[in-house]
Amino acid sequence: MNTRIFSTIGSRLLGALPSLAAVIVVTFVIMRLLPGDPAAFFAGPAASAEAVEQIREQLGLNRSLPVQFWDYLGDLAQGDFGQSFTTGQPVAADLVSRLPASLELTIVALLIAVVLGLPLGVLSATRPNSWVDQVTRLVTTTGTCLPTFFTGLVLIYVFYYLLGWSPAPLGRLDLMYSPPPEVTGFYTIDAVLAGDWEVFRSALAQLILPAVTLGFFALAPLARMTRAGLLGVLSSDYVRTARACGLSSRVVLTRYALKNTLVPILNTMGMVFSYLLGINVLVEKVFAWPGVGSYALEALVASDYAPVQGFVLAIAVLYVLLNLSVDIACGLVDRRLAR
Amino acid sequence: MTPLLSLDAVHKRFPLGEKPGLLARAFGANKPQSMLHAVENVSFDLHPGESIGLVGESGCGKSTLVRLVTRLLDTSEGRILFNERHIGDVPAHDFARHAERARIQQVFQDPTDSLNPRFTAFDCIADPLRRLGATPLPEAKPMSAAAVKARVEEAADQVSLPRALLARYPHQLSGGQKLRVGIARGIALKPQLLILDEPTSALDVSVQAVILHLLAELRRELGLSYLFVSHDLNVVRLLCDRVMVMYLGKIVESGPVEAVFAAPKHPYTQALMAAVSKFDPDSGETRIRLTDDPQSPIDPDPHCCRFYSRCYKKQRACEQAMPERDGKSVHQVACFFPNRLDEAS
Amino acid sequence: ALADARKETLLVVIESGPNSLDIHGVGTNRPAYGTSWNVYDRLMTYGVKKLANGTEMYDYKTLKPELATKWEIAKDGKSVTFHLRRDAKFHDGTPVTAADVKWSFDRAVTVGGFPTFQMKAGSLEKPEQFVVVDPYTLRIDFLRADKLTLPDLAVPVAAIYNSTLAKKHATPDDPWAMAWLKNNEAGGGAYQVASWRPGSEMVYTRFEGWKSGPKPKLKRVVVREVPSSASQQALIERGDVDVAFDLSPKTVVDLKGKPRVKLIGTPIENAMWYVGMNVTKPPFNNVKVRQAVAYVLPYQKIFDAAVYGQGIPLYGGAKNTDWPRPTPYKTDLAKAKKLMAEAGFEKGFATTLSFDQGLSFIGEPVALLTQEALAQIGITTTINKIPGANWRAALLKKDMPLMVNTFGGWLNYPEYFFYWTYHGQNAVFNSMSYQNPKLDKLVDAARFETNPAKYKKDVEGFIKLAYDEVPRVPLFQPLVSVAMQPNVVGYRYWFHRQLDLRSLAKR
Amino acid sequence: MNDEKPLFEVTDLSVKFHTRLGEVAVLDHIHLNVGAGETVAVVGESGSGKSVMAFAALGILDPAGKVTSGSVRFADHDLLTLRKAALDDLRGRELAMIFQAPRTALNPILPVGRQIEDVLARHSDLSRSDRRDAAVAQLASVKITDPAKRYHNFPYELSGGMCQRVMIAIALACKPRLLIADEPTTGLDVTTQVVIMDLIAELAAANGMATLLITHDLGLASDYCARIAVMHAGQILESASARTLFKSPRHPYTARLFAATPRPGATLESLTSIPGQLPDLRQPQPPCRFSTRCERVQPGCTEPGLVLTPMPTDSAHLLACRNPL
Amino acid sequence: MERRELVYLLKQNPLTPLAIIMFAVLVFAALFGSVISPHDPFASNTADALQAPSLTYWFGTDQLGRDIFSRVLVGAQTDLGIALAAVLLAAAVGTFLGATAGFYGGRTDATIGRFTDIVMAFPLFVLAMAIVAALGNSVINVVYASAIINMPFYVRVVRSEVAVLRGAGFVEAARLSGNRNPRILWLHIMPSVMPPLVVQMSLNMGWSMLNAASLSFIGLGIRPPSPEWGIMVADGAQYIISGQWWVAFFPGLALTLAVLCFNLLGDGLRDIIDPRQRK
Ligand SMILES: Nc1ncnc2c1ncn2[C@@H]1O[C@H](COP(=O)(O)OP(=O)(O)OP(=O)(O)O)[C@@H](O)[C@H]1O
Ligand SMILES: Nc1ncnc2c1ncn2[C@@H]1O[C@H](COP(=O)(O)OP(=O)(O)OP(=O)(O)O)[C@@H](O)[C@H]1O
Ligand SMILES: [Mg+2]
Ligand SMILES: [Mg+2]
Repeated sequence: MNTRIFSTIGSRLLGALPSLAAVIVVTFVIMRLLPGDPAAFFAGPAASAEAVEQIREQLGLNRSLPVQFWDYLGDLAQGDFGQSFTTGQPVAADLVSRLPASLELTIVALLIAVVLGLPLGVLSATRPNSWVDQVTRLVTTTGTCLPTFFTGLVLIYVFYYLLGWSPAPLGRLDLMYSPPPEVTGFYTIDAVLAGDWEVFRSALAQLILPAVTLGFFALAPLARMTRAGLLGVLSSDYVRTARACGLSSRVVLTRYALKNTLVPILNTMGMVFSYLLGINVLVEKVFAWPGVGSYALEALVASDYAPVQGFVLAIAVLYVLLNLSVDIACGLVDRRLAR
Repeated sequence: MTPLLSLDAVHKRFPLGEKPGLLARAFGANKPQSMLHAVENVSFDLHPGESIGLVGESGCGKSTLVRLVTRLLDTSEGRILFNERHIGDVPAHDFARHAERARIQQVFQDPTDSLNPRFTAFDCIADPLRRLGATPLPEAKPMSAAAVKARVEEAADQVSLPRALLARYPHQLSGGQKLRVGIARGIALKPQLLILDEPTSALDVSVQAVILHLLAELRRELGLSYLFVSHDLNVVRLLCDRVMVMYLGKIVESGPVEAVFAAPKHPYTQALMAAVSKFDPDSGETRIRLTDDPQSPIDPDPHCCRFYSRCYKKQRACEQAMPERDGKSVHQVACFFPNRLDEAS
Repeated sequence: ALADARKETLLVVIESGPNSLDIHGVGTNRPAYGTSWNVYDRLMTYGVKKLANGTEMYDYKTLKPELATKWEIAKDGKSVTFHLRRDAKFHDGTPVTAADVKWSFDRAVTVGGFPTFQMKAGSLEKPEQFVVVDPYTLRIDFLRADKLTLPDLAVPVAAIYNSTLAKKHATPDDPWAMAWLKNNEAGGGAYQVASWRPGSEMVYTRFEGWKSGPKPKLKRVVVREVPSSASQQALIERGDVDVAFDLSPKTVVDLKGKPRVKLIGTPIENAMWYVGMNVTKPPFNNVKVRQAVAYVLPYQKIFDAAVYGQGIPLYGGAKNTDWPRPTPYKTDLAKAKKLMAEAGFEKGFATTLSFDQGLSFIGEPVALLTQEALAQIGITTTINKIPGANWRAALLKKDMPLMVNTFGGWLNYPEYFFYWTYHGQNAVFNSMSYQNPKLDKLVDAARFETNPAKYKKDVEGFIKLAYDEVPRVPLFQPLVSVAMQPNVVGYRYWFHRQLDLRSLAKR
Repeated sequence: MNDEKPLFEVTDLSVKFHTRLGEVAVLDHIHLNVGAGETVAVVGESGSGKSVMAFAALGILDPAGKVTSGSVRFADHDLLTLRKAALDDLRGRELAMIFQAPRTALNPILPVGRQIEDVLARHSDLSRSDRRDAAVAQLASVKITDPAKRYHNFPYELSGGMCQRVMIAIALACKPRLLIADEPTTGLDVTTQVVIMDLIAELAAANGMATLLITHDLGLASDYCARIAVMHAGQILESASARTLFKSPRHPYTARLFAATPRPGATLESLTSIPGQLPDLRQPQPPCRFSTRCERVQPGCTEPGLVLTPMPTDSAHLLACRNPL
Repeated sequence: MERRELVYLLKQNPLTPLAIIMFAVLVFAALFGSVISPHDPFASNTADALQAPSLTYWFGTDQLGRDIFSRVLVGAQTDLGIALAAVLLAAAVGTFLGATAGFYGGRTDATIGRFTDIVMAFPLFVLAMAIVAALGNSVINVVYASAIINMPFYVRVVRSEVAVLRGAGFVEAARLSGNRNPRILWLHIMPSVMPPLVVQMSLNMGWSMLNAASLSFIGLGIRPPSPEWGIMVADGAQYIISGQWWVAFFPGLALTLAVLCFNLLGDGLRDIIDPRQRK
C-alpha cells in the first residue's frame, strides 16, 4: 500500500517533468521576446551605447539564445535562479521571502471562501430554487464578477478610509512591528509560535481585507460546486437507500451526501487555489502586499527576466504539488480514484 | 450452399491499461501487458436467409463479436469471409468505404443512444443512403435527394413508421418508434446481413411483441439473414433457426434452436434454460443454479475450461485442457461431459 | 513603550525603495541614492538656504565640510587638498582615513556605468588623480579647470566607503566587492541600516558615533514601500505615518487644506516636463511643424489637469532670467494652423505619441491632451504607453518621433542641462536627436567659462536657439512634494530628490 | 388472511409530480395490500408508477412529487402522517427496500460492510465490535464467500450480483417485517437473476417476512409470488392470486400483457401486442386509463367512479373494469 | 423544447430573465453607445474635471473632464468586443483541439493533453501579462492573450464531451452508415457538443472581460484614449481616497454587471440545456 503510494507520487512527479521543462522553455522564450532591454536598464540612465554594449556582454545577453538558455539551465541545475535587477537580490532569495506572503494570503482567502462557501452551497442545495437559493446564487455569483482590484479599492475606501475599522493597507504588518522570527514565513503562524500576540493580531488584521477580497472572488466556484455536487448526490440512488434505511438526516447529509461531494469540491478548491495564486498580482498591488505576484509584475514591466522566470517556475512546481495533493486527497476520499 | 458469412477461428484481445511509457520501459518494467480475451476462437457459418441467435451473459463478448463482424473493430486473429470475400483484413477505419459496407448493417441495442439526438428521424434513415446509397462504389455518383427521400419513405413504410414522424427528433418519439427508425436505417441500404444486438431489451413486452413480428416479417419479405443477439432465450427461440451460446468469449454450444432447447448439453446452457421462467406457478423446482463468480476474462488460463469455476460437473480434465466444439454434428458443444446431466446437484 | 518608541521613530512611506545599498552598483535605482546619502558620508556637502516660504533647501552655491574639515585649492589651480576629520569612524569602528577616500574614488571612476559617468561630469576620471598625502590628507589633481569638480564631490556617488571592510569581501573576480556591498553597507554616515527587506521595507537606526555633523534627532526610521498613491494619501491623512515622500500632484491637491497634514512642495531644479519631437523623423525635421506643435499645445489645460497646478509653468513668456525658464509659446490655434500650412502640412499627418508607463500619472493626461490638441491641426496620433525598461531601451534607440517625457539634471547649471539634452554629442536625453553646431559651441563655451558676463551671454544664446527651434516644447517644472504630520520638522530639499533623514525631527 | 388486517395496506393513494411541463398524475387511487408472510408482486410496464408507489409509501419521494390522497398503513402506523423520527425508526428496521440498480444504490465511497453497520448502528444498540461481527454474518447470510474480506470491499470492486446481495444484506440487517423489492434483478444476467430471487425467497421464508416484489417480468412474478397486482399508467387494474391471474385474467390489459410476453411453448403467431402506447399523463386522463387502448371499450368506460372491486366469485380477485373478459 | 417548458424554467430561475435584460442593454450599448452617448467620450474639458455625478454628467467626469457616462457606454464596445473576440478565438481553436483529442484518443490525445497541461501549468493571469508585455499593448494582443489562457478550458470541455459521445451508439451507427472519422466528428458529434460549449462560452465571456480589464488595470491593456472599463477603474483608483469615488465606481460597476450578466446567462443556458443540473 505505502510503496504503491510512493511509486504513484514518484511517477506523478516524473510525469510532470516534461510540463515543467516546457514551462521553462516557454517562459524563457517569452521573456526574450519582451521589447525591453535589460542591458539598457542596467546601464543606468545616462549610459552611452558602448556602455550598454559592455553591460550586455557582462550579463551574457549578447550570446545566442540557445547558449543563454544552456547557461540558464546550468544555473537552474545549481539552484541558481539568477539575479533580479529590480530588487538587486538573488531571485531564489526573493522568492523564499515573498512566497510565504502570497501563500498566507491565498490560503486565508481560500479558508474564508471555504468556510462561507460550503455552508452556502449546502444551504442552496437543500432548498433548491427557494429564495434562499436564489439570493445565495446571486451573491456568490456577484462575488466572481467583481474585479478583485475594484473590490479591494472599495473595501479600503469603506473599511479603512471611511470607517477606520481596518488597519492601513500597508502590507503584512503594521509599521510599528517587526516580523516574528521566521519559521514558516507565515506571520500569523510565526507570531503564534513566538507567542507574540500583538504581532499576531496585527498580522491577522492586515490579512483580513485582502483575504476577503480574494476570498469573495473564490466563494462562487466553491458554493456552486457544493450546490451542484450535493444536488446530484442528494438525488442519487444511494442517498435514497440511506433514507430508506432510516438513517438520520445528519448522517445522510454528512456521511452519504457531503462526503461524496468532497471530490469535486476538493478539485474545485485546487483549481481555485491555483487561480487565486495567479490573480494575487492584482490584490497585492492594491494592498501593497509584498508577495510574489507583485514581484513578478514589477519584474515583467521592467523586462527583468530572472524573477519572472523564477516566479513562473516556482508557481508551476507549486501547481504540480498542489494537483498531486488534491489527487491524493481525492484518492483518500474515493478509492476508485486512487487506482 | 456457400455461407454468406463465415468466421474462422476469430480472436479479439484488448490490451489493458496504458502501454508502459518510455520512462517505465527505460527503467526496466517489461512486464507483459495484460490482455482481455473478449472473443476467443470463434468459428461459424451463416447462410443466406438464415437467422442465428447469439446468447450469453453480460460481458461475455457478444457485442465485441458483433463489432468484429460489422467491421467496427479489427480482429486480433482469424478470418472473416463475407460473400466469400475476406473482409477481416480491411482496417476498420477504411471499411466505411468498402464495397461490402452497405451489405452488413446493424440494429442497435439502445434505440435512444443509437439515434443522433440532433438528427431528425428522416436524417437518421437517410444518412447511410447519402453515404453509401449508390453502388458500386467508389465510381458511382451519390444518390439524388429525391431518390434518398423515396427510399427513406419506403423504408419507413416497411417498418410501419408513420411518415409524419420522419420530421421528428428522437426525443419526440417513443421507444418503439425509435427502434423502428433504427430498423429502417438498418434496412435502408437493402443489406444482406442484418445484425441485431439485443434490439428489444430496452423495450416493454407490449412493444417488443410488435417489433418481433416486424422483424420476422422483414426477414421473410427481404430475404435477410439475421445475427440476433439477445439474453432472452424465449425471444431467440421465436426468431431464430440456430442458436449459439457464448460464455466468456467462447461459443460453448451451438445447434438448431429446437435441439438446443430440448436438450441443452453444456452445463452453462442448462443453467440458462433453468433460469427461464416456466410461467406456471405450479411447475416443479427443477433448477440448476450457478454458484460462484465467473472467471476473469483477463489473461485467462489457456488450458482451463472457461466455465470451470461455476460448473457443477467439473473434473480434473476440465482444468487441464480447454474443451472445444466438435466440428461434425449440427448440435455442437464444448464440454468434456455433455451427457452427464444426472450429476446435477 | 510603544508610545516612546513612536516618538523617536519616524515612519516614512515611499512608492518604491532601493534595490541596492551600493550607489556604485550596476543598475542601482534612485531610492538607493537616498540610502547612500544617509548611510555614507562624503568629503563635503552643500550648504542650506531658506526659501521664501520658510522651507529649507540645499544651496548649490556653497560647500560645507562633512568628512573633510577643510580643503584648499593649490596655488596653480591644478589640485585640491582635503584634510579629513580625525575622529571620524565607520559604523564598525574603523577610523576613516585618506586611503578609504582614495579607494572609494578609485572605485567610482573604475567600475563603469553611472558612478564613473557622474564623476566624469566633474572631470574626475582617473585613479591617478587621487593622491594620498598622509592618512588624513588627500590631494585631487585636476585634469582641467572645471567648475563642476568640487560640486561633484558632494553628490551621492562620491560616498566614502570603509575600504578595510570592503576589501575583506573582495575577490579576484570582484576586486571592488560589488557583490557584497550591494547587500551590506560599509559606511560611516549618520544612519546605519538595521534591516532591509528589498521591495518592502528599510529600517535605519542612528549611528551614535557620527561626528560629521550635528547629531540627528531620530533614533529609528522605518521606510515602507507603498506603491498606491491612494494608500499613501490615506495613511498620511489618518496619521498612521509621519512622512509620505514624493507624492503625486493629485495627492498633494487632495491633501491641501487638510488640517492634520503639512505639505511642502519644492520645484525640482533643472527639470521639466516636455513634449519632444525627433528631428530625424520627418516632418519633425521641419522647424515650422515643431513651432506649430508648440503653438497648439493646451498648456494651461495640461498644467491644470495633469499636475493640478503643482509646478511652475514654462510657457507664455519669461518673467525673469532664471533657469528653467518659460518659453514664449502659448496656445494659439490660428498661428499653429498657419505654420502647418506654411510647412506644407495643411492636411496634417499621422504619428505615434509615446510616454513612459511608469510616469503615467502625469504622462498620460499630458499625452491625452496633447493628442486631442494635435488633432486640431490634423496631426493624428496613436498613443504608445511604454513600460519602464522598454522606455529606457526606446530612449536609447531614439526612434520615437513624438514623446511626452521629463528630465532633470543634478547639477543646477543650464549648460549642464543643455549638454545632456540639446548637445550634438547626442546623449540619451537628447531624445529629439537635435544637433546644432552653433548651440554646441555655446554650451561648450559656457561650461568652462569663468567670466560671468560672457557666461551669461552664452547661456542666453543657447536658450534662445533652443526655444526658437523648439525640438522640445517645455511644459512645466515639476515639484517634489512631501506630506508630513505637523509635528515633523527639518525637511530639506536636495537635488537628488531623496529624504535627508539627518535633519528631520519630531516635535 | 381475509379476516385480520393485512400488514401493509395502501389505500386510495394518489401522487402527482410537478414537472417542467406541468402536473403529472402519476398514481391514481391505488389500492394494494400485503399480508404478513405473504409475497405479492406488482407488475406493469415501464413508467406505470410502480417505483413511485414504493417511494411514496416509504416517504422517499422526490421533492417534486406530492401525495394528493390516500394513506399507507404499516402494522399500526400511518406512514404518510408519521413524524419523521418515528418513520426513520421504522424504515430499515421493520420496513426495508431493495432497489433496482444495485451498484448505484450503494454508497460508492464506503466499504460495503460499513454500510451494513450504519444501518445496525441506527437501529440496534450493538457495540461497535458486535456490529462488525453482525455485518460480517449478514454478508455470510446472503451467501457471499469470504465475508470478512468482502466487508472491506467498495461497491466498485464487486460484481452486479454481489452488489445486489449486499443490498439485500443491508435491507435485511434488522430482520424487517416487510421487504419492498423494486425490480431487484433487472440488469442482472438471467442466471444471476434466479439466484438472487431464490435468495430473497429463501430469506423471506426463513424470517417470515412479507415481500412486495415490483417487477415488469411476468415470469419472475409467476415464479415467486402468490399474488400479483397488475398496474397500468398509475392504476391497479387487476389483482389476484398468480394462478387465477394466469389461468383466467379478467382485465383486457392483463390478458393482453400475457399474450405479448414470449413464453416457453409460445409461437410467434401466438404472440400479440397491446395496441397504442402508455397514455401521456400530462394530459387529463379518463377514469380508466387503459380505455384509450382497449378494444373492449364501451361508452360506460368513460364515466367516473371506477374502483378496484372484488369479484363476486372470488373475493381475493380484485378488478377495475366495466367490461371484463 | 416546448414553449411552456421554457416559460417554466424562466419562472423557476428569475435570475435568467434578469440576465437576458442586462444582456440586451449591454449589446445595445455596444452597438449604439457612441450614437446615444450624451457627450463626446473623448473630448476633454478641464474646466469640468472631476465633477461629481449630476444631471449634466450622470456619472460625473474624470481628471480631464470627460463624461464618464459616455465613456462607460462606449467602453461597452471595447470590453465586449475584446471578450467576444477572445472567446470566439479560444473556442474555435480549443474546440478543434479538444474534439480531435477526445475523438482520436491515444497519442493525439496525449499530445494535446500535454499541451493544455503546459498552458495550465502557468499562472494563467501572469501568462496573459507576459504575452501582452512581449507582444505589446494592443487590442489584438490582449485578445490573443485572453484566448490562449481560455483555450485549455475549451479543450477540456470539448474533449470530455466528445470522449463520452465517441462511444455513443449513434457514432457506431454513423460508422455503419459509411461515414468516416472526420465526418463523424464534425457532423455527427459536434452538434451535440454545441450546447455545453455555448454555456462555457457565456461563462468565459465574463471571465475574459475580467481578464482584459485586469490587464488594463496593471497597465498592460489597450492604449488610451480608448474608453475601457479596466483602465477607467485603474485611473479612478487614485481618486477613491480623495472622495472622487465615481471615477472608478461606475466603470467598475459596469464591468461587474456585464460579467454578472454573462455568468447568469451561462447558468440559465445550462438550466435550459441540461435540466439535470437543477431539479
Ligand atoms: N474497447 C474495449 N477495450 C477493452 N475491453 C473491452 C472493450 N470493449 C469491450 N471490452 C471488454 O470485452 C468484454 C466483452 O464485452 P462485450 O461488450 O462484447 O460484452 P457483451 O456480451 O456485449 O455484454 P452486454 O450483454 O453487457 O452487452 C467485456 O469484458 C468488456 O469489458
Ligand atoms: N421525479 C419525478 N419527476 C417527474 N416525474 C416523475 C418523477 N419520478 C417519476 N416520475 C414519473 O412517474 C411515472 C412513474 O414512474 P416510476 O418510476 O414509478 O415507473 P416504474 O413503473 O417504476 O417504471 P420502471 O419499470 O421503468 O422502473 C413515470 O411516468 C415518470 O416519468
Ligand atoms: Mg452488448
Ligand atoms: Mg421503477
